[in-house]
Amino acid sequence: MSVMNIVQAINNALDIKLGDDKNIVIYGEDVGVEGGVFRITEGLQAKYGADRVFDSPLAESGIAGTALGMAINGLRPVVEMQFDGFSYPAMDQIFSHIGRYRNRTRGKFTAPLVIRIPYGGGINALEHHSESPEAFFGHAPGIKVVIPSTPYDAKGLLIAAIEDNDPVIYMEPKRIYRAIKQEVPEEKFSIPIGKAKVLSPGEDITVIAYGAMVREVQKAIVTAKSKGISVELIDLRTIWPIDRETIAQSVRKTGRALIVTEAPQSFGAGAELISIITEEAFLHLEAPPTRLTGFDTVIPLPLGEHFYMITPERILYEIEKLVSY
Amino acid sequence: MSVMNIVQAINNALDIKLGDDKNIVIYGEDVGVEGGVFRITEGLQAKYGADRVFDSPLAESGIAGTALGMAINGLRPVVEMQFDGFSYPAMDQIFSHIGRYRNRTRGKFTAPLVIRIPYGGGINALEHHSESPEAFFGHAPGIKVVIPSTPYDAKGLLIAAIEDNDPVIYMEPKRIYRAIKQEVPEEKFSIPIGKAKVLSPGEDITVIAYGAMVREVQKAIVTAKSKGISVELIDLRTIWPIDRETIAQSVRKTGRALIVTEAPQSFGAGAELISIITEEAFLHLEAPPTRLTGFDTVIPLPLGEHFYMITPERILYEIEKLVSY
Amino acid sequence: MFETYNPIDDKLYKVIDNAGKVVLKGWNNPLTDKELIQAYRDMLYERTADTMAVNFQRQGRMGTYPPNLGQEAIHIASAKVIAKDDWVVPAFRELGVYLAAGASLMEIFWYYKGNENASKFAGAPHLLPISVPIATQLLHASGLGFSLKYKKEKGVVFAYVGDGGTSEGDFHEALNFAAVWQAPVIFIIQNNQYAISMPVRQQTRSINMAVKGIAYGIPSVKADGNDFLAMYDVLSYAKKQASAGNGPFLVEALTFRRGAHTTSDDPTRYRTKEEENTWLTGDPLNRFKSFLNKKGLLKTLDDKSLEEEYKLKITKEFEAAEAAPEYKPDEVFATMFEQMPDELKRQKHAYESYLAGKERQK
Amino acid sequence: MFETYNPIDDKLYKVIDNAGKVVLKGWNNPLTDKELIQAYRDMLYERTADTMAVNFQRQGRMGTYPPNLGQEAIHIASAKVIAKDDWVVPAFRELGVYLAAGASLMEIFWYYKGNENASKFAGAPHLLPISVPIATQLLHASGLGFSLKYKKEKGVVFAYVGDGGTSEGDFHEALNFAAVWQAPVIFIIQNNQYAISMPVRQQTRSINMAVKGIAYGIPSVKADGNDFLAMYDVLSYAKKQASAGNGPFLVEALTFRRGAHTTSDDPTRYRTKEEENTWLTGDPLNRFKSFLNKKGLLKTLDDKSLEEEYKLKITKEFEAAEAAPEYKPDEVFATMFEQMPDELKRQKHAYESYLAGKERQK
Ligand SMILES: Cc1ncc(C[n+]2csc(CCOP(=O)(O)OP(=O)(O)O)c2C)c(N)n1
Ligand SMILES: Cc1ncc(C[n+]2csc(CCOP(=O)(O)OP(=O)(O)O)c2C)c(N)n1
Ligand SMILES: [Mg+2]
Ligand SMILES: [Mg+2]
Repeated sequence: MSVMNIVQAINNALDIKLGDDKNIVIYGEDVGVEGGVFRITEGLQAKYGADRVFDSPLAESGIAGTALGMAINGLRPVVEMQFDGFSYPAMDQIFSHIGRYRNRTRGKFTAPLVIRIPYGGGINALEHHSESPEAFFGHAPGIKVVIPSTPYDAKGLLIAAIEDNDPVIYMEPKRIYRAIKQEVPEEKFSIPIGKAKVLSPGEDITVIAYGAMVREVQKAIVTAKSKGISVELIDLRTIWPIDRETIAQSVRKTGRALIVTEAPQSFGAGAELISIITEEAFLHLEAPPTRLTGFDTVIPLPLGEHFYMITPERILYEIEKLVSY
Repeated sequence: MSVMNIVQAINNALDIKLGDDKNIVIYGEDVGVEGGVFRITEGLQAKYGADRVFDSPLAESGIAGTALGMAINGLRPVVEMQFDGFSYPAMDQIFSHIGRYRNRTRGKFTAPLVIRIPYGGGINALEHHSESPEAFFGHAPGIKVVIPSTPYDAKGLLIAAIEDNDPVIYMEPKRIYRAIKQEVPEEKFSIPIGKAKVLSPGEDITVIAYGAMVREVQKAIVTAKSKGISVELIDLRTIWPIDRETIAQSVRKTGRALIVTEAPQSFGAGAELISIITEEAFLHLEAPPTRLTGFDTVIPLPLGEHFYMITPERILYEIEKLVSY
Repeated sequence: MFETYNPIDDKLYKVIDNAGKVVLKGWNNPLTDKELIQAYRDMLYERTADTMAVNFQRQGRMGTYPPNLGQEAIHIASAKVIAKDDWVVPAFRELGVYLAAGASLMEIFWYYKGNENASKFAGAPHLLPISVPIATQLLHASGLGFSLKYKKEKGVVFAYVGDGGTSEGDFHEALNFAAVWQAPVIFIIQNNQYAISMPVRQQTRSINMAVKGIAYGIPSVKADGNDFLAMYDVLSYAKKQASAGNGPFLVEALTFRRGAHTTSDDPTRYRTKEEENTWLTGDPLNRFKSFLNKKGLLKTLDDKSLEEEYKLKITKEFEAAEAAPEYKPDEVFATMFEQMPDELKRQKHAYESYLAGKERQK
Repeated sequence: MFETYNPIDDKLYKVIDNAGKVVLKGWNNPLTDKELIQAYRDMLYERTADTMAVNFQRQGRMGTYPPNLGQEAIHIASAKVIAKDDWVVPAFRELGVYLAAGASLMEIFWYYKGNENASKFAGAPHLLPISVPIATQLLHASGLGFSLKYKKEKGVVFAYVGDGGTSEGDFHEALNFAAVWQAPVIFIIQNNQYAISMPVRQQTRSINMAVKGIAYGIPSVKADGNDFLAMYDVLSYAKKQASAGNGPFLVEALTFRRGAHTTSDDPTRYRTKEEENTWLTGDPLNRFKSFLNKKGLLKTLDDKSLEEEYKLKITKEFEAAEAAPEYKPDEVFATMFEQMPDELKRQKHAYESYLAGKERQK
């Protein structure tokens, strides 16, 4: 065991897998000498050499598309999109090819690759550096999408993603990259993709969140508890495929659900989760499952960002509204 | 009045607007001499000249990005993505810029442009020619998304889209391009964006659809009626912003809702509509609002496509299940 | 010759003229008589199969199909240069190349009838499926090229794109990545003068397609794509270079799409018979045939009877495609993932319940 | 000179050497003494403002900021060539250009503090906002260029991109569209040797950046970006060409990013002091100052007191940015659309209700 933050946990997972498997290569903008703008890949080029950990030209469609080409011949690339907003140029390769190659060739060629994307707001960044594009990827067939919220999960999910024989988009809640420290086993372990986790059990309401929003919910829960409200918190962990069972069980018990995500509301994960809850727990619902999300607007520049980001106060407000519905 | 199919109605709308406004230019792959692979722009280059209606190089990001550049200086481009699957390379320009330019410059520069995209399956096409990407666009801030289901709406919505001072994605149900003929006024008229339409009133259940699925629902309704089920059919018409009011009123009345879309299920329009219904009509619900959608798979090649496409039989099956819930 | 070739001079590498006469000074024929005759036969086979495919489509027995007519020299020259270790990254108009890489005609027909199983290309481990989104496949080629170098595997990548495809961003990114990585990728631009209805002179203002390689430091040659011998020379050279670790190579193959863009297209809308006829005289089969005739190599070859033989064979392949197993509903789901996620199982199950119910109702 | 320039020869267009001596034979000084002095003052102003911006960021009074240090000659030469009718399409490292186009320093500071209102650039009707996604802005430039031609408006487009930006697909598509349309767009590649940590020799294997224009048939020149006089000449020529209807032009401006990529970056991680020092001798201000000195033009100019004057002015601008109106919650929604759709009204209303409730609770 050693205490790690999310950055360290990801770095550690990459380190372990690079050591494990010669077919793994890591590339992306500035991931080599620089170790990535967030230092996620720090030290890896020095340790494994510039033929396995290297900078790519500045071209995201290129990064994604070449990764598929490598994967077709047995490599297992783990590539980085430098920021969420710069994953959009890679969407055509992701949607049209990466998610489809196995199916298109009926299993002859596969795409065992991982695309890492630091995502989310709350870091006072320039435009395009605070996006939450998980719903886009969740809607595209053939792609798994995972988001950790703790160092432990960051490591376990990344190892699972790298070992998965299908493409995985691994989104990193950059806002809490260094905010949470936790004991994480030093050895290899993995967390199954597609399984949510009940972070804290409760009776009155289920709150579902992922990534950086988990921590905001946890803050809200403390106050809720002091007000006598017992909240069951589920960390979704996987955006697609969603763990219906864990959600269904919880909401069937609590009868109430709040979903907290920072992406724009319409066509977001909130909608998908409300639908799943409706499908799985309709007869148990005591209040409409509700979403607390970003607005259908551009996330504002730093001076206005706090108006957009979900706060523990807003979460609490919604929890109280729902519990008294 | 004259009888038109959807192709003719769109062509007619473009013709009227080109005549109206010198700032309108039309371009895209093969839209000039060829008149587009679906003949939507047929005759327009001959009538308005190659400086106003012209072929562009084969590059979709280029088409979208240059359209924004033109719009910034007062032109009103109406551009074409040749097929749904080829709109993905344009997503970065659409998501990162087109939907944001007004907000980014606080109204100094605007993006009054229209991107036309023939979409949807059921035409026995090669891969990438049968996609339904509306949810992607619906999730991106700053973009309106409309889909007509009849020649009349095709004309009225396109004129509204072109006259809108913000960017509109206008998706064309190519499967029914020539399948429906209807009396359409020859003069200019427009249909407000953001308004759904109750196509047929009913009491037992609300069915919401758009594009080519409307016709499939209509077929199902005939049988449903013969079985004594009264269906209220809503043509959504606008994917974002969704007309909550019309939907809410209907479902508050019927207590039951089925949403029919052909795109993959997860994170699709079905989820958004279920959420809206839950938000707006929870206490009136007599059954879980339900979605009948494409699978979370690639839409199959022609020989397997019929297993994927929604049929009137499947719609009827869901209607009956819901009504007897 | 190729060592000093500079695409900016806009010279066309060409071995024989339209009459089949060798016009390249100092040219040494690299192929045996047998190989030359086989190449001609292969071109004829491709053309016969292609023509029949168009007919099958017209009869409603196959879906939309992109004819190869007029581009056979590029394909068969590629075929002769591509070896077992090499990879092939198709666009969608390289019939002869797929066959050489080990695809069966049955699979090609099956694909255009509309079944993903066809793209397994059972006999062609290094053949990628057809790529519909233009130019996107070139990035796969660059990644493949990297992997060959990384794994120290023999073989180079042959990647195809059309003149229209050169306008896409992915074309640019792919050539740049391959160059930066010095990956063994041979990019072949089939410049057939059209992208659907768009003539190449409107697609770009570069003096030719080969100069585009300069932007990446990639050696490039413009060659006569209707001249089998020219194509064979340049592709052999490119392969030698790529194999030797000298990085990617770009070939512009100047040709003409004699047929429609696809069976859904009507070229009379956008080009004249006159223009089409100009290119007719340079038809790759006729030219090569004249060359072979001058060498006295075609004495024993009778096109007519060969075609008959081929037609029989091709018909068999088509019949095999028609007899191929029916599409099963579970195939929609089966190969999306190695292990089917619960969510897909759920959707599949719901659909199968529906189908079973329907079955019971009957 | 430029008429016969061929980027493939890889010659650097340069007027003065590092010591400020004119090294270009036959060069005719196109500017008056007054203009020359003003240019120097403008470079000094840009540098002073830029240095102060970095400090404001360090003090936590501004967000992440990309320093311009070392690239001022490109900006001020652009500034001198750009006229009222011209459009400016920024990347994000062209401070002097924005100011010349009519932006105020206050707005620039305000932007980097994080308020969209800044990007209105009230005094600069033809200045586009800063473009964060690399190279995407070039397509806007090509579209703008088209619009100028279409509307028969005077003016040309000045569009900026970095060396790293040349790898993006949008770079390729933008240059191709502009060329095909023969749109009046001047593409300026600020080749400052780095894209964050990536040295340009790893970004591409082309012999230089200017040859990339060949792929589109765009005339291109590689010029010394640290030489104000060279930049002035080439941009003037490019503008003349574009204005005359001769289509786009590409300028590679060879320079060096002397500072960090942004205030979040630490260049010592990926480059040596030695390398930095090599470029120090070619610093654009020093070089130009030496040139002016040789001409005896700087006698009356005292850098120190000028800087003091500028600092006062710049501080005022920064204070104005700090005093700018507070961000209001409704600004999050207000300019998303011309008319706010009901759905947004609903979301805004819900949020405002929440805020009002919170207010009441206090
Ligand atoms: C990304 C993308 N955009 C548009 C299309 C539609 N389309 C299919 S083929 C074609 C023209 C291709 O021209 P070219 O590259 O010259 O190849 P050719 O058809 O001449 O072999 C177009 C526009 C596509 N398949 N992919
Ligand atoms: C599409 C995109 N990808 C990645 C980034 C992150 N990023 C910001 S600046 C930069 C490097 C740009 O280098 P260059 O084009 O040479 O410009 P310079 O910073 O040197 O002025 C990168 C990778 C981005 N802004 N946009
Ligand atoms: Mg072509
Ligand atoms: Mg740079």
